Order: sequence, then C-alpha cells, then structure tokens
Amino acid sequence: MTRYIARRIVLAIGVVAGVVILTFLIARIVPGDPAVSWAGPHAPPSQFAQVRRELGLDRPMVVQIIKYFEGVLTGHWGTSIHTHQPVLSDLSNAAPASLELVLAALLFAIAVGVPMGLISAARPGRLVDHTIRVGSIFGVSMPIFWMALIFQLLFFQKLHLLPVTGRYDPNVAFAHPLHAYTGMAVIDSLLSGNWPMLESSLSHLVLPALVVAAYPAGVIARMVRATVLDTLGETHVQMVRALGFSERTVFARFAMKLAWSPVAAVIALVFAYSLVNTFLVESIFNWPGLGSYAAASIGSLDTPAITGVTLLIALVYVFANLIVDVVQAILDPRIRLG
Amino acid sequence: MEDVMIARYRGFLAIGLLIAAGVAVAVLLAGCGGSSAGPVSTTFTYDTYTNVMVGWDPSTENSNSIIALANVYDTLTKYNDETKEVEPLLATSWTTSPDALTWTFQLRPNVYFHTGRLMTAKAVKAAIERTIRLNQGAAYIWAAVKSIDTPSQDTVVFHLKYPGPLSIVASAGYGAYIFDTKASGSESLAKWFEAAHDAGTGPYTVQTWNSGQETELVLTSFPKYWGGWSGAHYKRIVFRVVKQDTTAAQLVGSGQVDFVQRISPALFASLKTNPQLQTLSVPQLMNLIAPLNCKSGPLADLTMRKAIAYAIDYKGIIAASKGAASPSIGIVPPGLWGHSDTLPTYSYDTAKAAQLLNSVGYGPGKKAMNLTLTYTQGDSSEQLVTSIMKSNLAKLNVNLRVQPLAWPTQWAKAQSTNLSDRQDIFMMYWWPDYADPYAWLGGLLATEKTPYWNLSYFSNPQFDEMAGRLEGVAATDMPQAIDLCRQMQIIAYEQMPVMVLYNVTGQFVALKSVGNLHVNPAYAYVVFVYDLEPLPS
Amino acid sequence: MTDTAILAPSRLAVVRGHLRGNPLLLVGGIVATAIVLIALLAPLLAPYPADAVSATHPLSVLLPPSMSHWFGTDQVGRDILSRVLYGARVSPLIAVFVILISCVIGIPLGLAAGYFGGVIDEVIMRVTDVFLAFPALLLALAFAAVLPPSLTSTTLAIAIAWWPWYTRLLRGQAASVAGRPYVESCRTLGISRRRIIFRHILPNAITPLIVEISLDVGGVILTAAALSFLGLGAQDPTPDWGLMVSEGQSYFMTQWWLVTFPGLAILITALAFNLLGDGLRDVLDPKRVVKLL
Amino acid sequence: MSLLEISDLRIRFGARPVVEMDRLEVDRAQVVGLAGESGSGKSMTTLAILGLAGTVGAHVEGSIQLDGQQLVDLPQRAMRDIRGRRVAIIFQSPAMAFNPVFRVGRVFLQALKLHGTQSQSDAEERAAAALRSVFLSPDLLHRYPSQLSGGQLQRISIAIALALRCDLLIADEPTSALDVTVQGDVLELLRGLRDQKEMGILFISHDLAVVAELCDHVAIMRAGRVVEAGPTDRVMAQPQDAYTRELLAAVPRIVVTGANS
Repeated sequence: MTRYIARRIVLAIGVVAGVVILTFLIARIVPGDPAVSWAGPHAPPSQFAQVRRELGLDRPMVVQIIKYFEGVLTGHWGTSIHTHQPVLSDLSNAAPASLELVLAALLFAIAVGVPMGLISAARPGRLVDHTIRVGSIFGVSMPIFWMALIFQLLFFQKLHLLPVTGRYDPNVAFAHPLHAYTGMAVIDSLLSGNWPMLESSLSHLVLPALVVAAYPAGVIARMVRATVLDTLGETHVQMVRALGFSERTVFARFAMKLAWSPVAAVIALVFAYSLVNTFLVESIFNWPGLGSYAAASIGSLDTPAITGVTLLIALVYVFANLIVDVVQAILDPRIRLG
Repeated sequence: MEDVMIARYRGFLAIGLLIAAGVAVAVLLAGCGGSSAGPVSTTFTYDTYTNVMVGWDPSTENSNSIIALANVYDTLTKYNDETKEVEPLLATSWTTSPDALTWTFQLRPNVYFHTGRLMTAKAVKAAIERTIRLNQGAAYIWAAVKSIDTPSQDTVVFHLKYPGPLSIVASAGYGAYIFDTKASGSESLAKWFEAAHDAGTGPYTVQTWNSGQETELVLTSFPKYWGGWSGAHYKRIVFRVVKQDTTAAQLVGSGQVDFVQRISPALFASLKTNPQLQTLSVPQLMNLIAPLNCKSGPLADLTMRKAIAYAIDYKGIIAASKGAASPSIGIVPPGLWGHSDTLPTYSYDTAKAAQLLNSVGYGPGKKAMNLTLTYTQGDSSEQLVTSIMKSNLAKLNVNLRVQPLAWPTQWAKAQSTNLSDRQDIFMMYWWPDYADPYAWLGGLLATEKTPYWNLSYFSNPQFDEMAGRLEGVAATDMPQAIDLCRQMQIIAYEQMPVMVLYNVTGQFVALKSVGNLHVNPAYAYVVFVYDLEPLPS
Repeated sequence: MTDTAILAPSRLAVVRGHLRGNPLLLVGGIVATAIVLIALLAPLLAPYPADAVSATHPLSVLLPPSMSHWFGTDQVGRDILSRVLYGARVSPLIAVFVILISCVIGIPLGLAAGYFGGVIDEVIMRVTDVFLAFPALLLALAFAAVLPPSLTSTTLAIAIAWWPWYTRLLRGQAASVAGRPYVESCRTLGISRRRIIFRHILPNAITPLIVEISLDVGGVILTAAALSFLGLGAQDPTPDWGLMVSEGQSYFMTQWWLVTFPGLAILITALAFNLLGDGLRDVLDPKRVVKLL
Repeated sequence: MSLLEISDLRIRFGARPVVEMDRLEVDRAQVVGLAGESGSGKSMTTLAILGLAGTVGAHVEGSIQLDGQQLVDLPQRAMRDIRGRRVAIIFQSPAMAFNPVFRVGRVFLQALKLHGTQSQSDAEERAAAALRSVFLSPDLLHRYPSQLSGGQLQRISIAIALALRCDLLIADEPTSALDVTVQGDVLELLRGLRDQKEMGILFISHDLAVVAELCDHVAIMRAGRVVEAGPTDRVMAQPQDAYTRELLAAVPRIVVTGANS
C-alpha cells in the first residue's frame, strides 16, 4: 500500500507541476503586452519598460517559468490588478465564503441526492425511478446562473421570502459583531453563540446554496443509484443472501462498505466542480467568495488573479483526487495488501 | 419485491429524510426572520458597484475611490455646478494677477487635520508639492505651477509657468486634496496611507476598511471638523459594494441602503413610483464618445468619417437608453463653460450617409466596407450602443466588427505601434479632472506623438495652436475663451475625429429620508454626505 | 445471473423493449430531434428573422410578451422568440465543433497511447492527466478569459478542456484490444498497424464513443452558455442563449422575459441531450459510471 | 418424495419469459446436472430456487418444493431459514463470490452464527473442521479473498455448505473458472459430499464433459426450456433431442466411462 500511495503522490506532484506550467501558459496567451495589464490602465508608457524588467518579462521563457514556479512555491502569486492586493491574500480572504457556500450546497445535495438515489435504486424501471432520474438529469442540465436569477425573481421579488445579497445583513453585523474563527459566518456565529447573526447568515445562505446544490444533487443521486444497483447485483452480495442473511443485514453489514466508497469519491470530486460553479452564482448573489473574485478578475482581465484562482482550484481538485485515492487504498484490502 | 427493497433501505431513507427535514426547518426558520429598521438614521449607506478603495494616497488616487476620499479630504476650492462658479472651501478667498501668472489664496483659519495638527500655509504647500513631486494620477493638473510661496500662516501664493485657471484646478476631484504630510512621522507616508490611514481635514475619517468585503468601508465623523456638528448631519458613512444593480435596487427598495450609485435605466424607471424613494437624474460632465481612426484604415478618409457620422441613429440610441442619455451638441457637454447649443451637429440621415459612401465607392450597391470597433468588455450601456450602431451600419453595406475587450487590452490595441492593429472606432467615456473643457479639446484632440488619450490620432496644427492658448485665455478673458471653444468645436465638427454618441445622465436612487440630496457632476458620483440632512423615515 | 436470455427475440422487439424500459431515451430523442429541426428551419419558423442577425428597433425596446412578440422584445427592440429559435443554431453548433475537435485531437492520441504503450503511452497520459486535473469548466473559463471573446474562442477554450476525455477513453479501448491474442497474432502475421487499428481497435471503440459523445453534448452546451454568460463567448448580435441571459440580467427584475426564455432554451436543450445520452448509455454501455461534466 | 421437485416453473422479466421448466427433480445423495449454453436460463433457475429471482427483477410462478415444502411465494422471513440452513450455493467465479473488503472468515462465521451456532468459539471450531475436511488450513479464514486462489475460495464455499449441514447444494458452474487440475479436486469434493454427506447437488454447467463425469442425472436446457432429461449415460449415449446432439458434437470427446460409477 505504501508503494501504491507513494506512486499516487509522485503522480500528483507531477500533475501539479504540469498544472503550474499550464496556468503560466494561460497567463501568457493574453493578447497585448502583459506589462500593460500589470502597470494598470493609467500608467504612462514609460512605466511599461520598467514593469517589464521588474516582472522579468524580458528574460527567456524558461527562466520565467522557473521564476513562476519559485513564486508559486514561496507564496508569491503576484499582485491582483483590480484589488492591488497580493493574489494569495485575496484568495485566502475569499476562500472561507466560498467554502461555506459549497459545503452548505453539498449538505443539501447529499440530503436530497442520497435518499433519491436509494429510492430510485429500490424500484428500478418504475415510475418513481424514472421521475427521480429525470430529476437528477434536470439537476445536471440546469444552467445555474439562470436558476440563480429565477430564484431571485421568485423568492425575493415575488414572494419576499429570502434575502438575496451578501452573507448577512450588515446592520445585524453592526449590532452584533461577529468574531471570525473560521471566516464562515454560520459556523462562527454558532461558535460564538451569536444567534441574530446565525439567523441572518443562514437566511442569506439558503438561496445560493440551493442553486449551487442543483448539480451535485443530480450527480450524487445518479451515482448512488448506479452504485447501489451495481453492488446489489454483485455475486458476493448474492452469496450472503444465499446464506440466509436478511436484506437489511446484507446491505448494512456487507454491501455498504463497498457502495459508499464510490459515492464518497464522487462527493469529493463534485466539491471542486461546485467551487467552479460559484463563478457563475456568487456575483449574482453578491457573495464575496472566490467566484465573485474570479468573475471580477475576468471582467478586468486581471491575469494574476485569474491564474491564481485557476491554480488554487486545480490544486484543490488534485488534492481531493489524491485524498480519495489514499482513503480508498487504506479501506480496500485489494490495494492495501497488493 | 418492492416491499423487500423498501425495507432494505428504510434505515438509510430515514437518515436522508431526517437530514432533509432538518434542512427544511432551518430554511423556514431562517426565512421567517426579517430585518430590523431604525427611526431617524445617523448612518448613510452608499451603495457602489465596484470596490470602493483602490488606493489611499490623496496625491495619486485617480479612481472611483474619490466617492469616499471626497468626504475625508477637502480641496482649497469647490466647483458649484449650479452657479458654474468656484466657491471657497479651505481657501476663503483668492486673487489673481492680471496676467494670471500669480494666484494668492487666503486660507480658512482654525482648520485641523484628522491627525490633530493645524492646517497652515506650509502644510498646504507641502501637500501640493508632494502631489507634484510624485507625479502620478492626476498630478498633471498642477503642471503650470512653477513655485509656491507661503508669506504668512494663512496665505499661499502660486507662481505659474504659463497662465492657467488655478482656482478651478484647485477644485479638482482628483489630485487637489490637502493633507498632513507629517502624518506618518518618520515612516514612509505612502506606506502609511496604504494601511488605510487618512490625514485630511474633511468631515469624516476612516473607521474600518475591509478590502473585498461587501461592507467595505466605514467612515465616522471627525469631531473637530471646521464646519462643526451642530444641526442635522449623518455621523457615519457606510460604503457597501453590490455588483448587481438588480440587487442594489432590492436593497434600496427595502430601505437597507440610502443611496445607489449606478442602476440600469429600466430599474430606475421601475423605482420612480416607489413612495419611499427619491430618484435623481443628473446630467453628468461626461459623454460617451467614439474616436474615429483618422490616421489609418478606411476612416482616414474624411468623407468616410462624415458618412459614418450621418449613419448613426442617435435618437434611437437615446430612446433605447431609457433616460440614461441625452443628445449632445458639440463635444463639450452642457454644464461646462464652452458648451453651446447652437453648434452644427450631425443627425441620423441614411440617404446622406449612403450618398457620401457611394461617392468613394462604398455603400449600398457598391463595395462592402469592414470596420472594427472596440469597447470595454462588460459595459452593458456601451454594448447596447454598439448593437444599434452595427444594425445602422449594416443597412449601408458597412460591416461593423464589434470587439469587446478588457480595458487594458482595448487601450493597448489603440496604442499599438503597428497601425494595422489599431481599431477604426474606439468607444469610451470621457470626463474632466476639473470642471473645464480642456479635457476634451486639449486632452482628446491635441496632437500626440505617441497616442495616449488622443485615440482618433487626430492632428491639426491650427487646432493645436488654439488648444495651446485655451487655458491661458480662460484664466484672463472668459468670453474670448468661450469663443475659442466654439471655433475649436466647429473644426471638430468639420474634421469629425470624434463621434459624440450622447451625454451621460446620472440616474441615482435614494431613500426619501435623505434630505438635501445633491450629486455634483463635477465630482463624479461623489455624495458630500456632510451637506445632507437625515430626515425621519 | 448473466443469463437473462430471451425466448425467440427479434431485433425489433429488442429495440421496442429498450424504448419501453427506457421512456427517457424516447423523450430525449424526440426533443433533441425537434431542436435540430428548429435549428434547420429557424428562418421559416422565426417571425422576425432579421432580428436574429443585425436589426434593432430602438423605439420598441423591452416590450412585454404579446401576440406580435410571443416572448417580448429585448433591450434594443429585437423579437426574443426569433432570437431564441435562431439560438438553436449557435450552442448545438458549438457542441458539434468542440466534440469534433476533441475527437480529432483525442482519438489519435488515445490510440497511440493504447496501442504502442510504453514511453509514448506514459508521455501522452501524463499530459492528459494535467488537463484532467482541472474541472472542465474551470480550464475552459481560464482560457476563454484570456482570449478575445468570440465564438471561436469559446469553441477552442472548451475543446482544450474536452479532448483529454477522448484520449482517455480511446486509450482504454485500444489497450484492452491491443492486448488480446488475435491482435497479437495479427501483428506476428505482419498485418499493417493501420489495418489493425482501423479493423480491430476502432470498431470496438465505436459504441463507447457514441455514448461518450451523446453524454457530452449537454455538457458542452452548458459550458458554452456559462462562458457566454460571463461575456467570454459569442458577442452581440449573435443570438446565443447564454449571451441573451447575460444581456437581460440587468433587466430581469423588471422585464423578466429577457432572461426567462433563453434560459429555458438552454435547460431544455441540455436536458434533452442528457436524457438521450443517459438512455443510450443504459442501452449500449450499461457498465459506464456517471461522468462529471 | 424427492429432495427438490420443480414443476411448471415459469420465470419472466416483465412480460418477457426466460424460463419455462416443466419438471426437474433432485434426490438426496444424487448429483443432477443442468446443462446448456450460457443464456439458457440455468442461473435464473438457481436464483428462483433460492428465492432470489426478485433481486434481479424477475418474477417467478409455478412450484418449487423442498422436501415437500413449497418455496414459491414463501415469505422472505421463512425463505431466509431455508437459505443457508437447507440450501447452499457455490458460484461460478470464486473471486466475485466473496466481498473483497472482508476476510473470508467473517462471512463464514457470521453465517454459522445466523444459523444457530451459539458461541464464537463453537463457530470457529466448526469452520475449522469444515475447512480441514476440504483439505484447507483453518488459518485461511483470516485472509482476504484477494490473497487466496480460485480453487481455495471454491473449497471454502464448499466448506461453508458443509459446516451449515445443508441438504441441497446448488453448484453454479463451480469449476469453469478453475484450472483443470484444480477442477478435478473440486469435483472430487462434490462427489464426497454426495457419497458421504448424502447431499443432493444441482450441478449447473455448460460443459458437457464435466457433467458427464460427475452427474447421475442430467437435464439439457435451451432457451429457458428443458429439452431433454434422464440418466446421464442414457442422454449421453442416445440423445433424443436434436439440440442435445448438437451440444454433444461440440464437445471434443466425451469420456462416458465412470459416469455412473
């Protein structure tokens, strides 16, 4: 197993190196002179040459890539053009909000997707199965930016039900200041027993989280259905059935351990996908996370910020993949002992 | 067999449904909570669509940040958009020599910086000299200044290299702030500012700044403000960043913000009927312009430029802009000296445009022409205009290739040394640093060796000569300056280097409880909050 | 358990059986066909075809749905119904091109990796891994963000994110076939590589390829719509659905019809192709797991 | 009365019939072969006997009697007592028949406890004894399936049936995934079960050579129907049905000797 995990880690490091090079290349595709972007819109032309020197743009490509690697490793991810702050500190400011949103969305998605998948698998081919399958395909077919707009229209404009902007009401935050333990408003207000803020942040979280949940809910429902049907059809499950165990025992004691593994893996991967989906949703809900940051960076062609966000999420994705592989290796004796 | 299957999953179903039920309860609980509203508010919440603070240095800041800085810093003078006169602010009076080369300002006594120090003539001199020395942002407004004297504690004397309207320059929204240069002690002042410190004399001072957060900036009243705090004033200003204007509309509609900086015409129209709100349409000292490439490509031909000018449905564009735009006459917008309603102007005339195009072998029934237009990506108003322009030109067998580009790319392309890389039509907003037509007539149209802001690449010796005289004449003989402006605008009409699509009308929405609301177009989108009066809602 | 044989089955009965057991496939197929028909017949169906090209009507902007404009008009007075119908030519076409490019790049690389193995395989698959280390939308977004916005950029950006799936699929197919004894014997018999690849490896890969493509159409359409929504894709006056939602965004609170109809078009199209893909997967390649888009 | 009596068995998926079996009997101490090519409905029949046809979505009608007790439509609770205690099964692919994430002993011991063995130590003893009687070391109980060979796993399956003292063993292609030498060992074990434990064995196979070697009686299935049945040497020597002849022709060489020793 150690060898397997070591191989996985080596591969992951290789992939990360490739990811860094790819983001470097993306930054260089920008038409026009990167120095113009760096120097900012109001810089006089005389500044460009100096900026070019400072950024090392006058040196050979290989040197630039090495410099870029060095920067990525030492935490110098460049300075954002539109915020004038170091990209890494921008990202760490924005990450908790996105994390909160995506975690809440995954919670919704699991709460809906898992039971739906199980019901669907329980009656394959029946009406309820078809309905749930259409529902789950609906989830993965939803243009979520549109869903976000429609939800705003319905829940705020028409029903006056839920707030649609920001993470909490700033007036409540003035009256009941929130101590930032994790940067996630709901968890922080729970930790500090700040009930007005809890209410405010929860109510602000609901709509964006529901929208982000559409895709993972669909994927999870489909995955649960597929895995459960797969597992229950396995010979070894028939074997324990044939030995006279009750269905409940068969499922809980024998099949579960296999069925959860792919589902858990898909949840881990869907996490990274949902982070990307926040690009489309956060700015609509004025949610100050990575998605809003990315959307603003794209709008102002803020190359360091764009590559920073891309790199961060790719790293999260590679890391999630690695974790899934390692955990499965630990749980699965075929790999553990092989 | 279903029963079996259901039984098999009952436990898991139960867990799943439990989670689902829990979430649903949380949703309902959360949804029921409403937000609380107060009586007479002492907090003014300003809703903006983009980050408030880009930089904090009063010498160099040259962006949207002035919506906050103008409430923190004072200038020597202030432009009154109603009288079109410059009024006292930190300077109580001023005089100029007949040749407009020497300007003497009397300072207001007993004015304190937020750092606690007294504002003196030496401090004013130091502040302006720092701005000139750093030479960033809008520092060029002081370009005429040769030296500054401080004959007494409350007298500042400027000596100029060439005549200029220094009292107007001193009222500029950018680069004219007076601040305490000793604020940082031995530390670097630039670094000190960067850490969100301020050293102004204005009514408000920085309380908290959270970069990137929705509630980005909070300003609070400065107790020793020279204007005093008797009477009704807002004691705190909150700047809230809301990127979507639909969201902003919801916030102001529900009383959560007091003022919205930018909102779409459609939303503006829909909020007009709301009894809780006041709406304000303010013609801005700003227009949407389209410099035409006079140097290379098809539009280097004057006939083509005129044809294009006749081809555009200006009224249609203004109609589709639903109140955010008004027709323009001449290149200088109304509200500034030098503007005239009697200048010749182009109007939508397809027949004339076709005839002009035909005369050079293009147009309907002849060769097709391809033109490139660049505009700033993400600007929906510009996009709307380009859609209509494209449609107008298509009728004349002119194919307009519209390229939305991020500003740095758009600008770099326009400045490209390879002439064939440049666009045929550029599109941008244009506004002055201080209330003066020079920004248009000089900044936009005077010859530039390497293009910087003259993106029509227009070059006309007669025009350049007039532009060179304009500021001096304005400082000494206003009627003559106005006449000069007129002549220059007639040249611009004849040569057609820049199409003016419309003048921008600012559409602002505020709560009815905000009294004395006024938005001075000379200071783009600044609300001078001290001048407002909070009313009971 | 594999013995789920049929008593005297006919081919027709098999198809009918599949459709009966899989009504979703039927629905998806019908709707997808309808969308293709709409795309082909748009000039005949659209009440104001010029509005999908370059016409504007500044004096009749933002009209609500009525008998003359079923879906209302947009911010420059164009008929939204006409534009939505013409939109069926834009997104699906992007999908076609993306998949075409992905196949052209991905299939040969996958075949090479799987057939030759060794260093070639290692190099190709490690590069593929790097591309697969990004969620597809993220990579497409990053590329589209730095390219000048246009339909071509969108197509390229999505294709850059998409081809690795085909490489991976084909590599798996090629490797499993290349290892089989009869291919080994073909090799020893001196049959040309080309013949082995085209006669033995490709035909085996057709079914999973069809499933992959049909599953991908919906995903590409959604990705393209997302890019357009962020202003990185098609540009006005192209009647692109994502762009229409994006342009209508600042009006949706007051003029709901600007975003509602183009958004519905995206949803229905993606749904139809996903149902079709899912159904085909069930029928042709039931062992396939759910793929993340 | 036979141990197992199947009559008028009908199995279908929805409206699609897959098995229509008029008659099949297995006696105590008798090996009955059920032969036919894959897809002929053999495995569905075994699932029906175990009451597990529902798990793959099939519907069962007709009569399956075990010692006179009707199994069709027997409630699942009662059926669970039949499975494991009276009837056991060996699957074709030994590697698939054991859950890869559990040690093989876990299923074994839990099955013993489920069917009446009181204590852990009793169960372990019984399992060890059963393993020894299939010539395996009891230590193998602590291994994972991936650490065992196919032959070992198949013997463990047999050991489970042995330890549970089943009356009827269904062997679904127990040897087809094994090497020829290992095949022989497994067949020998099955003979032992018949002769010493007096188990009835339903031996499913597509391989007529193996069927001929082991079985006392044989039924040939095709497309869900039994086309021919009878004592093995009679069917092998004088096949009545055209399909049987076809099948026999496909077998390289049948050693009929000792089929009914």
